[in-house]
This record gives sequence, structure tokens and C-alpha cells, in this order.
Amino acid sequence: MKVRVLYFASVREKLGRDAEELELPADVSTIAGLRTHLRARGGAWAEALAESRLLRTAVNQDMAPPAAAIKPGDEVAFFPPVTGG
Amino acid sequence: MKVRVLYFASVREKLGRDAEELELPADVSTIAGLRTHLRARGGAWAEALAESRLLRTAVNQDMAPPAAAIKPGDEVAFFPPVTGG
Amino acid sequence: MKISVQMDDFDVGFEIKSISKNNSIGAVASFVGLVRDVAMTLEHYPGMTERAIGKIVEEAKTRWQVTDCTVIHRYGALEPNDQIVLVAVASGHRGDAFAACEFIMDYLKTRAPFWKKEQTAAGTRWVEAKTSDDRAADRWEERKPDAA
Amino acid sequence: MKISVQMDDFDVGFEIKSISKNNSIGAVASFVGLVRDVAMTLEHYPGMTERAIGKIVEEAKTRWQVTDCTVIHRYGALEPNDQIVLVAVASGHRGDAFAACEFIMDYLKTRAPFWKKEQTAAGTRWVEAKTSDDRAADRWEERKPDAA
Repeated sequence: MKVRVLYFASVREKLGRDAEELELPADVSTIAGLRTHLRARGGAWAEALAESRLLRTAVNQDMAPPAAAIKPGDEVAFFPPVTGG
Repeated sequence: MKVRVLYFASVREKLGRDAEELELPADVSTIAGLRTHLRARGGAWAEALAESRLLRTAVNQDMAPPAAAIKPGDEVAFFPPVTGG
Repeated sequence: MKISVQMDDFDVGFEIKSISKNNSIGAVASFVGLVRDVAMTLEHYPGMTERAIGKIVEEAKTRWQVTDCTVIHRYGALEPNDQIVLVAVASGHRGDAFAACEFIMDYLKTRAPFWKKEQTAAGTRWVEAKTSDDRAADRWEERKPDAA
Repeated sequence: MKISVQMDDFDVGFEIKSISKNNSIGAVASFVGLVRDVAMTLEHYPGMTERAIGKIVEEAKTRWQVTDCTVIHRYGALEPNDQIVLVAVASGHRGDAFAACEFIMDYLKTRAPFWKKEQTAAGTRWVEAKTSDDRAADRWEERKPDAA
């Protein structure tokens, strides 16, 4: 399936990318799965999305936990804990 | 001793008076004593300062309880519970 | 610190700007009390009012980090929707700003010598003190400064 | 109800006046967050930001009596002492106005997708999320609506 992935703040900077369209393999169906999939790219990806790194994620602009399911056409975002206000 | 007594809001209206200078008898030395003394005037005084009536009192512009002592020259005020803000 | 008891209206934006001019401030919490649907006259006890508010603000400063504080309370004739009171607290910390602001309002309601007389169609009447205001003020007795 | 995520500054006095124009309102609580001593750039997630703030405000309305509410949050480059955020809540009840305003701020801090990048003399750095902000937001989990 095809999804849109967004990166914000320090994640965006580390990856040098703010968004991409992605065709996912059949076995990737959750946020956690997508994160593992992206990490497999190695280099900055392995580092910025490392398991040890505390990140927040959203699906279709709602905060979502690692186990959240991803459907075709979804917008998935990776970012550090928020610091507004 | 001589004191200045002030009345506010509904107390002032009932008494038709907002302030007076008063020479107190020797046995009046607390707010409670002063209230009893004033009540003895009868009429509106007995009514506005009735024991059953919940009033607040202040000595020299600080809230003070019935047992608070009064000294010569003090400013004593009688008023209903406050309703500002 | 600014405490004013006045007949005139006040400019909330100006007052909040005024206590915000300090780079150590990160937070300004404020409260505006307004007349609802009934015109009223506010009586107060000149001298004691300013003194009572000053003591409330001092008490707030012993409990929370307060960088600056403005309290303005009107008296005299007020119409529906008129502003009655402003409490604005500037602090380095959001939680302190909120707590101090609400504390000052709650204590104002029970300790500052103001009395409202409403002008209803049926005539005038003195507003009765609310037990809910006493309870609001009493809350703060239970949570004194951090573990002190 | 007004929610705005914008680069431009805002006028606190105007905003508070705007939500005060209603005779059923007796209370307006508000909060202004300011940049302290370090210039910064605020990044956000367009679309999600407005949506997240909207959900926080809706949640506040289920918990307290909220007549009207304004939330404005800036993004982009900000200098020391600049205004960052305004939350203003109008209510018939003082306690509700305070609680809803503080609740919205606490949730904004942990749920709205904004990120601060500070420009210090030593270079730029992303501000780390504070556990104190998580604790502030968590408090509200323990005191849901009145006895519900």
C-alpha cells in the first residue's frame, strides 16, 4: 500500500527530508512496523528512528501509538515530543 | 476611650449613618462589646446589629473577630460579608 | 506591583502588556470579572480595600513565584457587561501564574471589602455572599506552599 | 470559538474583549505564554495543529461550563519577550474559566504538534520536552468532570 510519511523538527533535520510518498511491503501494517522498515535504510534513518529514541507518531493528524494500524492513503508522521505553548 | 466607628453597605443603609466618633464606657473593650453597646440603642440598631445577623468586622482596616480588642483611637467597622470580585 | 481601586474602566490589553515587559517572565495568567445582566453599584471601604488586596498579593507571593502582579477593582455604578475586576500575574512558571491568579481572585471575593447592590426591575437589593466563594477560598488553606 | 495558528502577533486586549461581549459571561480567564531570554523558531504540523487544539478545546467543554474560547498560537521566528500563545476562556463561573484555561494550556504543551528551536550564542538547539509538562497534563486525568 501507498502512504505519505511526514517528518518534523529534529527528526526532519536528521533525515534531511520533510515528507515522502512510500509504497510499503505487505508485512508493514502498523506505525511500529513502518518505523522498523524505515530504520532498515541505515545511516541517518537508523539513527533518527532508533528504538532508544523517544518519538511521537500520528496517523492522519491524530496522535497514535506504535501499535496503531496503517491503511492505504494514510498520512503518518514521526516527530519528537512536542514543546509548544 | 474614643473610637471611630464605620458602617458599610446594608448596615449603613439600615442605620442611616456611615460613620461616627464614639466615647465608649469603660466596660467596652472588644468588638463584641461594642456591638452589644450599639445594639442597646434599640430600633434600627437592635435590628441591624442583631446577634442573629452575620456581620464582618474590622479594626484599623484589618478583618478582626468579635473577640478582637479595641484601643483608644481605633477605627472599627461593621459590614455584611463582602461580595466584590 | 500595581493595585488600583478606581471608578474608571481599565484596559486589559494595556495592563497585561505592562506586566509582560520582562524577559524572565514566561507566563502571564489573568482574570477579568464582568457584570452579568443586572446593573449594579459597588460600594467599598476606602483605605481598607487597598490594604486588604495588598495583603492578599503578599500572601500569594509567599506561596508562588510571582514576578509581577496587577490588581484593579472598580467601584461605583456599573452596567451589564462592564468590567469589574482584573487580576494579572506574571511568573517564570505557568503553574505558579495560574495558581497565584486564582488564589488572589478567591481571596478577593471573601476578604476585600466590596459590596454589590443590584438594580433589578423589582428595585435594588444587596447581593448576598455566596458560600461557594467561602469554599473556593478555603481550598487554599489545604494546599499551602509546597510541602510547607 | 476561535482557533488560530499564525505567524503574526496578536492583540490580547482585543481578543479578551471579543469573547467578553456576552451578558451571560461573568468570568474570563486567560493565559499568555511569552518567549523568555532566547530567540527561537517554532515549527508546527499544519493541519494537525488546528485539529489537535480543536480536540483539546472540545474536551475542555465536556468538563466545564465554557461559553466561549479563543486559542491563538504563533509559529516562525520569535524574539525574547514576544508573545507565543494565548488561551482565553469565557464562562459564567470563575472556577470553570480558570480550570478550562489551565487544562487547555497543559494539554497544548503535550498534545499540540509544535517544536521550539532556540538560537543561543552557542548555536541552535531543539528544546527538550519537559517531564513537568507531562505531569501537569496528567493531573487532569485524576480529576475528571464533577464526580463523573
